[in-house]
Amino acid sequence: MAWSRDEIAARAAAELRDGYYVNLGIGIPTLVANFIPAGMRVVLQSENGMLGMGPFPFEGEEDPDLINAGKQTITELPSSSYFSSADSFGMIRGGHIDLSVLGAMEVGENGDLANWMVPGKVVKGMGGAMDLVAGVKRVVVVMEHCSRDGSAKFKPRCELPLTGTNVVDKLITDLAIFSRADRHSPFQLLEMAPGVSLDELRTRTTARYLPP
Amino acid sequence: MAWSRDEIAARAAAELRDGYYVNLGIGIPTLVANFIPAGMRVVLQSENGMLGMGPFPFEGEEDPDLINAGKQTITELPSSSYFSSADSFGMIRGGHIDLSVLGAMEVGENGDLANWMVPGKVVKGMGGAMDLVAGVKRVVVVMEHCSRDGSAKFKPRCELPLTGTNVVDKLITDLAIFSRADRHSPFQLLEMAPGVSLDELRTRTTARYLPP
Amino acid sequence: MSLPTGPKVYATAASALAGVVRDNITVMSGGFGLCGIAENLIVALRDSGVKGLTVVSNNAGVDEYGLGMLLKTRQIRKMISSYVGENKEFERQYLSGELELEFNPQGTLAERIRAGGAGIWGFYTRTGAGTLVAEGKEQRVVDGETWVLEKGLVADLSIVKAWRGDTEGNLIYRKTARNFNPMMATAGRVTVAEVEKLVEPGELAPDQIHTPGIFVQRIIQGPAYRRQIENRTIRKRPAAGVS
Amino acid sequence: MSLPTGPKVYATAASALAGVVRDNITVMSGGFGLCGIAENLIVALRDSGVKGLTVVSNNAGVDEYGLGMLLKTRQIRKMISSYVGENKEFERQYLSGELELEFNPQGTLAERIRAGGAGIWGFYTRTGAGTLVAEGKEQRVVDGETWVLEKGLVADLSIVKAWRGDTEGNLIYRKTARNFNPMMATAGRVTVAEVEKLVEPGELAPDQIHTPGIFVQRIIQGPAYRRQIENRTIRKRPAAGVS
Repeated sequence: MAWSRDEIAARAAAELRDGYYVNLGIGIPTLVANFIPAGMRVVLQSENGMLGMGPFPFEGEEDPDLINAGKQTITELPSSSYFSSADSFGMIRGGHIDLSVLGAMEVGENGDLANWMVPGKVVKGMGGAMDLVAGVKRVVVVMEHCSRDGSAKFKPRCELPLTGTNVVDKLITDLAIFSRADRHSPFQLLEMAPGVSLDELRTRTTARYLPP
Repeated sequence: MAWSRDEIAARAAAELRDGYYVNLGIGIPTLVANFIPAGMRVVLQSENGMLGMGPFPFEGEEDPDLINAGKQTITELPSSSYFSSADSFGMIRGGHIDLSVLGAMEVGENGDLANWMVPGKVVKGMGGAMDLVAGVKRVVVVMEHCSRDGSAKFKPRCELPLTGTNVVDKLITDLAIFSRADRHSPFQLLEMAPGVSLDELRTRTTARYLPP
Repeated sequence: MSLPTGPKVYATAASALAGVVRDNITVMSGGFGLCGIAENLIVALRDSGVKGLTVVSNNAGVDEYGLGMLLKTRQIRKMISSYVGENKEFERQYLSGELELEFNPQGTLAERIRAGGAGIWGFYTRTGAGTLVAEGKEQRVVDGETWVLEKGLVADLSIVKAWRGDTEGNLIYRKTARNFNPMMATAGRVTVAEVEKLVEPGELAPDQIHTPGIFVQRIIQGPAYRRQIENRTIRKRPAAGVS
Repeated sequence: MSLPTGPKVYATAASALAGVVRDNITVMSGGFGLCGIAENLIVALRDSGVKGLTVVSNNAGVDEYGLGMLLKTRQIRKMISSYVGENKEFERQYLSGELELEFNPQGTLAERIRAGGAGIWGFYTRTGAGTLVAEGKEQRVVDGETWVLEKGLVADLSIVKAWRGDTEGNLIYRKTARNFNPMMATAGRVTVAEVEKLVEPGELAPDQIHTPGIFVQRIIQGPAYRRQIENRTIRKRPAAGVS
């Protein structure tokens, strides 16, 4: 039985450490905020220019001047600070963010990531994804294990245009978790969703990875 | 009769225009602030990180957190703003300052400027002078016409290490004023101090310049 | 109640753009999504009838609001952006070849604008190395790390929006409406700012000013602000009860 | 009255430096002249007995105060500065070859530090083109203009001084004491801040924070501040009279 979006997010949340500064992408990554362990100090960065993102506002308390990188209304915390997008990406590119959780279209077994463009389809732009993978200390990707037609998304090499080369440290899908010790090492299978067999995983994955 | 320091400063002040943002160097350039015409809006920048420098404080009102680039205590105005030195030099390098008035050791007839280093003597550093001449729209130099031993300081080429190449737009000494139409043109004599003859000026100047 | 006055203060958005707006110029437009956009100046830009604009803006507005209004009237020839997903008319014009598009990673775009305003010709960033973004650009490898050369950007006109401004052009932004506005203010040959409230010098604390007045040549108090929300997201209030 | 506490808060300057200070590291030290220097951390650095430091600081303090104290004890091997005119001991050590010195134009120094903190490997500036400063550096000519390649700077430790700080490390500087502190805070692998007053989160307005807490790993409230004036300059009060 594949993990749900929430279960994937909860597994990504296991990457969090006390005192971390974290950037969460749009989609499943945003859900990770719901699984920050109680009592753990984690500061969420929004790349448009904010540290210390609070939860979504109560109805009637939305502030048009206070949005996250997904353009959603959010709230501030006592410790929040605002800054320009240039300063924000200085923070990101300069290696000051501990962890980024991002979605993906494809992940290569070499750690390459593709998540912004499908040739022939309308291109919306990369936003801040290329800066995040280039600058953040640790990059965790969350995605569905296969595309809708059943083809593998964790593959020997990405076929879609890249977002970054050799940038993924951990991959969490609805079927399994893969990780690597550092960016010179291959991925290793860490864990599988309940009911997923090693054989099934192999048939749904074209990337090579080490056994658990 | 040579112009006094105040007279030199007053002549440099004739460069000011309503609405100008201006950076004044240490020494005679600082005196230019005393000759801003009444009613003219001129904003003084201090490269350590301030726009809108006010006058020196009254005794007992000095603030150690409020100094100019010469480390002198100053005051703020209602329109003042503070910023980092990186932002300050972004302002300077980015061409946002209209006028810089600087001292010099030597000026070349090609507009080169030397004002920071004498080989064999103790070098104190260039501070912000190289950034100012590289970035400010118009650079006016004020200096004594000759060095103490009587040798010319406005000369064919600077012999001292340069602060910038082809950066001087106008030169005001205690003996004369030289200006040029643009940075492709030669300097032209504009005005002489009372009692200074064309012949005397020639003997005290090795640079070539156009007659008035 | 009369507004503060001064040489930089203009009565209307139209008058603040007069003499600056010409066909085929490059315009930087502040804001992220619909947050912190110069809404009155965008309307005035549309109403000026100017054509052939190159617009530098992180996003392209939505169909009926923000830069989307200028797309609808086909006044934009080229966009330099990082993400334009919110706009159907944009998609149509782009696919039909009417609109030129240059994508920059968001941080690269922000830094290119800052560099342009700060007299930096170009800079080396890791962002985009090994991707389409780096194609045709100079790259250098230092200690095994690849760096891409990106160039500073300037504009003929920057339009920015702030929360408060004084007659000297000093600006203070509010919350995440700051975004691209401060850098764009530095990178416009002429920068026109609109503010929700225009005040006299001295009403803004010198330590709190985000954009010093030197960067702002013209300023208006916007007559009204829609401050439209693009993606209203809320959470449930906890059930009322005896606490 | 007890101080606010938190994981980043240290009781003393000495404890805040413990485990970070080692011989031969590079230290960035905020301030311009004696304005906005981390006076308590400099004393603690001296008292730590560390040797062979490379110090990045716009100036070198005066003989008895600021970085001058570390020069006197010969704990500094090399200075990267823009102007060091105020210090006799500096002069002596430099002339005798005990002290290494690298001059950077002030704006280039400020920008190199910002670049280091912002993940920019290098940048092109006009500053110093055609001068000694450009010798041995890559240069490129674009449309007749010469640009010099300058590289980003980072440090093992940055010590900065702010007016207010909260336990999260958010900092607000006061007036021209801001100077080099904000960039240096971003460019230290470890940044230690000292503040005149340490407060709880929420006491500093989020729009007014100059250095977001992410850049500050350790923070202390300085026990006392001399805030020495280097060049006291005053003007005469107008004569008292009936106004």
